[in-house]
Amino acid sequence: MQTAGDYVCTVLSSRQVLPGVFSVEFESPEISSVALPGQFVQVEPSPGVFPVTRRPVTINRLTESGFELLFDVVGRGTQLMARFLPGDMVRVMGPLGKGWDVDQDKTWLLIGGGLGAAGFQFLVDSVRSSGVIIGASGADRVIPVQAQTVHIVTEDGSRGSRGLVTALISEELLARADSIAVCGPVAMMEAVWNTIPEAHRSKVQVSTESRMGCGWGVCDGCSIPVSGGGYRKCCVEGPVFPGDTIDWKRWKEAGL
Amino acid sequence: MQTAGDYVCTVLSSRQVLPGVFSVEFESPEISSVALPGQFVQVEPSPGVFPVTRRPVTINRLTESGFELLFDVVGRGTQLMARFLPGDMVRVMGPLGKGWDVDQDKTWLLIGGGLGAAGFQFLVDSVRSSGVIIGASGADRVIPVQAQTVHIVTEDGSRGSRGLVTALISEELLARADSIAVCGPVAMMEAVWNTIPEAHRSKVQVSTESRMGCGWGVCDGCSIPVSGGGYRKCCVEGPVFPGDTIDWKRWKEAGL
Amino acid sequence: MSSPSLTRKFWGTEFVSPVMLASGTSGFGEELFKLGCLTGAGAVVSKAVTMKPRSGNPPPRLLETPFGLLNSIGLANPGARYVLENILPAVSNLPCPLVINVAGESVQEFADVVSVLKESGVHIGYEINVSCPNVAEGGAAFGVDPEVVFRVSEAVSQVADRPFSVKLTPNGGDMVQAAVAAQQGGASAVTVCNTFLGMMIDWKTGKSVIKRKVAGYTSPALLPLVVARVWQVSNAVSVPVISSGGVSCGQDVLQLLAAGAEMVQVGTRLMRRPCAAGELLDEMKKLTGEQ
Amino acid sequence: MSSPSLTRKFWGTEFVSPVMLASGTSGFGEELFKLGCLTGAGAVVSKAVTMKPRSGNPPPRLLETPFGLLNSIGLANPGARYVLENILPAVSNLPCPLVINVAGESVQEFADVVSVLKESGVHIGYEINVSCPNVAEGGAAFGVDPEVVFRVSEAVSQVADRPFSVKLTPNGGDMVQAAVAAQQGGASAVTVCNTFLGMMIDWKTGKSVIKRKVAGYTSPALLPLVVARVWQVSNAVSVPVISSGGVSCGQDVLQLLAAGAEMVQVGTRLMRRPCAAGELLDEMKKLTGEQ
Ligand SMILES: Cc1cc2nc3c(=O)[nH]c(=O)nc-3n(C[C@H](O)[C@H](O)[C@H](O)COP(=O)(O)OP(=O)(O)OC[C@H]3O[C@@H](n4cnc5c(N)ncnc54)[C@H](O)[C@@H]3O)c2cc1C
Ligand SMILES: Cc1cc2nc3c(=O)[nH]c(=O)nc-3n(C[C@H](O)[C@H](O)[C@H](O)COP(=O)(O)OP(=O)(O)OC[C@H]3O[C@@H](n4cnc5c(N)ncnc54)[C@H](O)[C@@H]3O)c2cc1C
Ligand SMILES: Cc1cc2nc3c(=O)[nH]c(=O)nc-3n(C[C@H](O)[C@H](O)[C@H](O)COP(=O)(O)O)c2cc1C
Ligand SMILES: Cc1cc2nc3c(=O)[nH]c(=O)nc-3n(C[C@H](O)[C@H](O)[C@H](O)COP(=O)(O)O)c2cc1C
Ligand code: FES
Ligand code: FES
Repeated sequence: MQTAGDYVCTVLSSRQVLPGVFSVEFESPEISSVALPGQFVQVEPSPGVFPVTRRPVTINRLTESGFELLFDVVGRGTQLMARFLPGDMVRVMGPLGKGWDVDQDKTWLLIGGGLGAAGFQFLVDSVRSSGVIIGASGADRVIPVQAQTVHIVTEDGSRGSRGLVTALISEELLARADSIAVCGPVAMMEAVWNTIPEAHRSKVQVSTESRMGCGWGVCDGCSIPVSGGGYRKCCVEGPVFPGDTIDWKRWKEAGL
Repeated sequence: MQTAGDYVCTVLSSRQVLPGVFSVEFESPEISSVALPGQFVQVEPSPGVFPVTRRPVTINRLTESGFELLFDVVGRGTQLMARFLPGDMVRVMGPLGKGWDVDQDKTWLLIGGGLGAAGFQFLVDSVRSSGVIIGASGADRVIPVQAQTVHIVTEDGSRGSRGLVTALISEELLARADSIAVCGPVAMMEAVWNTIPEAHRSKVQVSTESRMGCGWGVCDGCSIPVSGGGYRKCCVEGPVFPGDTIDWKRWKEAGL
Repeated sequence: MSSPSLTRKFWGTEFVSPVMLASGTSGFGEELFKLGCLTGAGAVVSKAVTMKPRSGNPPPRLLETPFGLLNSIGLANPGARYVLENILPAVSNLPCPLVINVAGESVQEFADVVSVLKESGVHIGYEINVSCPNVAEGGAAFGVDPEVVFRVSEAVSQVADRPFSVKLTPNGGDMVQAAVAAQQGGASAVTVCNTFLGMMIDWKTGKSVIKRKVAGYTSPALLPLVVARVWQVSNAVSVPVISSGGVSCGQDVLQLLAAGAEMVQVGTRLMRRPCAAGELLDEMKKLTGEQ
Repeated sequence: MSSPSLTRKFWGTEFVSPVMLASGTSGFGEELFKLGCLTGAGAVVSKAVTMKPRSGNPPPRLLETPFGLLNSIGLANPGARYVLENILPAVSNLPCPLVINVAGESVQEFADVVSVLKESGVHIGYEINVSCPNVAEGGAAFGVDPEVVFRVSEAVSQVADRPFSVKLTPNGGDMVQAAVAAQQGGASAVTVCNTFLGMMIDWKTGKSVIKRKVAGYTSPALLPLVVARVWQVSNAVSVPVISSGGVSCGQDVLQLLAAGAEMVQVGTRLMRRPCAAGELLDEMKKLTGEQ
């Protein structure tokens, strides 16, 4: 089932939602009509030939005639993307990858660290959720997610409770969820994994990140180390994997 | 005597004077206060690193607070330069090279072919001139020069007389001039040289063009073949040379 | 020179264009076929196939530089037998010919892979990747020593039932001599060339982000290096030269054809433009006026 | 790794910065001195000097490509004696040390040039350019054969009264072995490396615009190739490594220092920015926090 395509999409809006974090809306009925939560797109950050690869960004939510991305400015590519203006025509390939294994009958607990929560809105809009835990370094890094129950925790205590996401994970929350979505930096995801008791681990799905060449499965560049040895391709076998698929130790060693 | 410097100059105006030919005025008292007719500047066509060299352009005339360039859009560099807007800050090195050997007591005849006449205004404004001959393929390629006597000739006859510049060169015009300035494509300059009788050739100065690396004499890239063998550097020993310095045959073979 | 014709017969097969999709940048063609991106592709060259499955190098395997890409994939592939039994049958319906890129750690391994794969009728030929380290003989790349290139080429030609190209390395040795040796060993073409050795170091840590430290570097800015090598090699051998490296627009392809290439591969550009084959062909037709 | 100090003592001389201006891109330093562009320059490396005057290659000698520059200067220079008598006295007042780049067509010529130039006290050392063709022995570049590199290095060390670096070629052969050979022959440093062979063809005419066809290619996009070679060579020799190639910003210099270079040359960037030495130094200070 190949539903992805390479489209020239019109930018509908662009705004800074947090310092250095941008929301860009693209018009694309083609992509939004087939996209699933947790899938991503590959964006051409510039015309011309440099940089030589695209930039992978998760679909944060569907909009009336397309979809919205939420991204942090970290380097050259995202700097260029932060300058997209309404009316710009941008080449976007998508939707790509395997998103959250969604079953409408299940209740989800979402746990996001930093920009890992970019992409949660689409999942919240698509499933029943019992809670969303959002962690960030400070108030100015808390990704906005509209949901019934949102728990916010910041390292400096500037918004919500002070601490790390793991502090908010309780047996009660875990028990109420049939599925648990985790997304954030590797160290945060591993900490969450380690905090969750064995009994609940089979519910856990994690969304991974890896440096990508293509994004559509041809270059073998985006490997994620998996339990029992070997690798899976983040771009087509992921980015979402069952939590127990990941070899946390080798993945941390890998770096990004 | 090194008077050149590398300056960040403000663009004061930019306009298209003929189809594909642009006039750009820069503010630069530093350059205009020391520039001599026939000298050129090295312009950075873009920020960043590509293209890796600058673009050499002759100073067409001095203005109140700077100087004006007149250039044809032929490739990537000049395409970028055609997009300069008033207020842009552009790095310009100059004035560079040895211009026309000017003696205010002499009377000049100027012969320009195509864009070769870009640069004549500065000379006309600086010396006594008995006439300016401007040749072009057609009316839309005739470089504007303000002078007392301007003879225009076009290949298609769309402005002035029909034909080549050589047709306008007469013993009378040559005899009235103490110095003769020639600038244009190599083939045009050679034809002019061949048309001028031996007796007048010592008056002739020609302005040359060569692909440049630096423009300030360090890379040995801009060699012009000279009579008797060997080369001279267009950028520092030229671009203006006495006509008899040039080895026309080897120069034509060289191509640009 | 008159405009080069863009369709061609190569290795006895009709190609709709001289553009081949380079090894390692288009899998076995299946994904790009599904994306509708094989239009205009003369052929697909598969990722490298070795005898045994290889899981490849530890991540990160890719590192973008300001003007190019470093890759350290490590010949990740499921092994010749798996390719024969599971992958080739699945790509038998590609709209363009398939060439299989073959790698090995010993002269024998190249021949062994070809022996296994020749049971399939799906591919039209092989590309022998002699840029990999010759583990059996000290670890330098096979391709740097013309004598070893000759032996690899000869070993493959003894078992191959289809044409093959030897893909040379630009990292040391004399590429022209290596090309001549490949031809003498029986190669039906040479590919010029594999990636240039490159590296990027984080000055703050003093370390290479890529675990193997050095990697294969590609960039559109390398085109002049490839043009020079294609020109040198095509003046020295009589077999066709397939260029590989540096292509980012139709004019680049025309330049490589003018330099002596018979076929022109495009790789890294596919990371930005998976449908590059068709785009390049359109650009070329516009430039040459061919319909 | 702590921030590298930017001033240094090299060859017994104090350098205000690790940045050297590469051979062929700053003459003998005079023009840049007059332009006020030697601020921040650790040293100037002169254009190549040969025994006899050479008028150089037929024009065009330069050809810009979209992402780089091809040069085919052909070692144009007025010859060692003229340099000794007329140029060196004129540049005795440079604000930074001068290194003289030496080229030759035979092993003997390198030694001869050094013998002539050592009468001057102006320069602090030599850079021996073994990328030029060994005319006396068949025309391949001296640098591709470690044995020949050893002989050149030995011949120079027998006459040189000052330190010298051997500037290696990346075009064929094994650069690491060549570096080791240069050190064994007595070189006080190695320069990694000269330009990569490149070419550009006009597809409409099928011809190279540059008469010698192949030329030396430089581009900021080649940085990863130079980083890899500096890292390999600096791990194999004990003499200091001077890098040459690919620098366009301060971070590039820091990366090359982290890769093992003791000094870092900048060349092509000077065509855009004659005052690049000072600019690079400022950028580095900003990045490392050094005052
Ligand atoms: C499947 C997927 C989904 C993602 N979704 C989001 C999102 O919704 N919001 C968001 O802010 N970020 C997201 N990221 C991370 C985002 O792709 C990087 O921040 C971005 O590529 C950085 O590009 P740059 O040029 O600005 O940074 P640079 O650091 O200059 O990039 C250099 C190279 O490294 C790659 N790279 C750098 N960081 C990452 C990273 N974290 N993951 C993968 N490649 C990286 C770049 O793509 C580029 O090739 C996602 C990554 C993946 C793999
Ligand atoms: C001393 C001097 C003065 C000049 N004065 C003028 C002027 O007043 N008006 C004007 O229109 N043009 C002038 N030129 C020519 C002008 O420099 C070129 O048209 C320009 O460099 C083309 O750049 P491009 O990137 O647009 O073209 P491209 O063809 O894309 O350039 C490719 C490369 O070739 C070089 N190049 C191309 N054509 C020439 C040329 N004719 N001379 C030198 N280098 C060339 C470019 O600089 C660049 O490095 C002068 C040239 C010289 C040497
Ligand atoms: C991600 C990646 C993987 C590659 N894998 C292989 C491979 O398996 N075998 C091979 O011979 N070449 C491989 N190459 C080299 C390419 O086939 C090609 O020769 C090279 O990328 C130069 O072309 P380009 O400049 O168009 O990218 C790989 C290149 C890249 C970028
Ligand atoms: C125009 C030009 C002329 C050069 N002349 C010489 C030379 O005479 N001798 C030499 O050893 N290298 C010469 N080089 C090579 C440079 O010294 C330097 O090694 C190379 O340009 C790589 O550095 P870059 O990438 O910073 O330009 C020349 C390079 C250029 C661009
Ligand atoms: S990014 Fe190319 S296979 Fe995943
Ligand atoms: S352009 Fe460099 S010497 Fe003239």
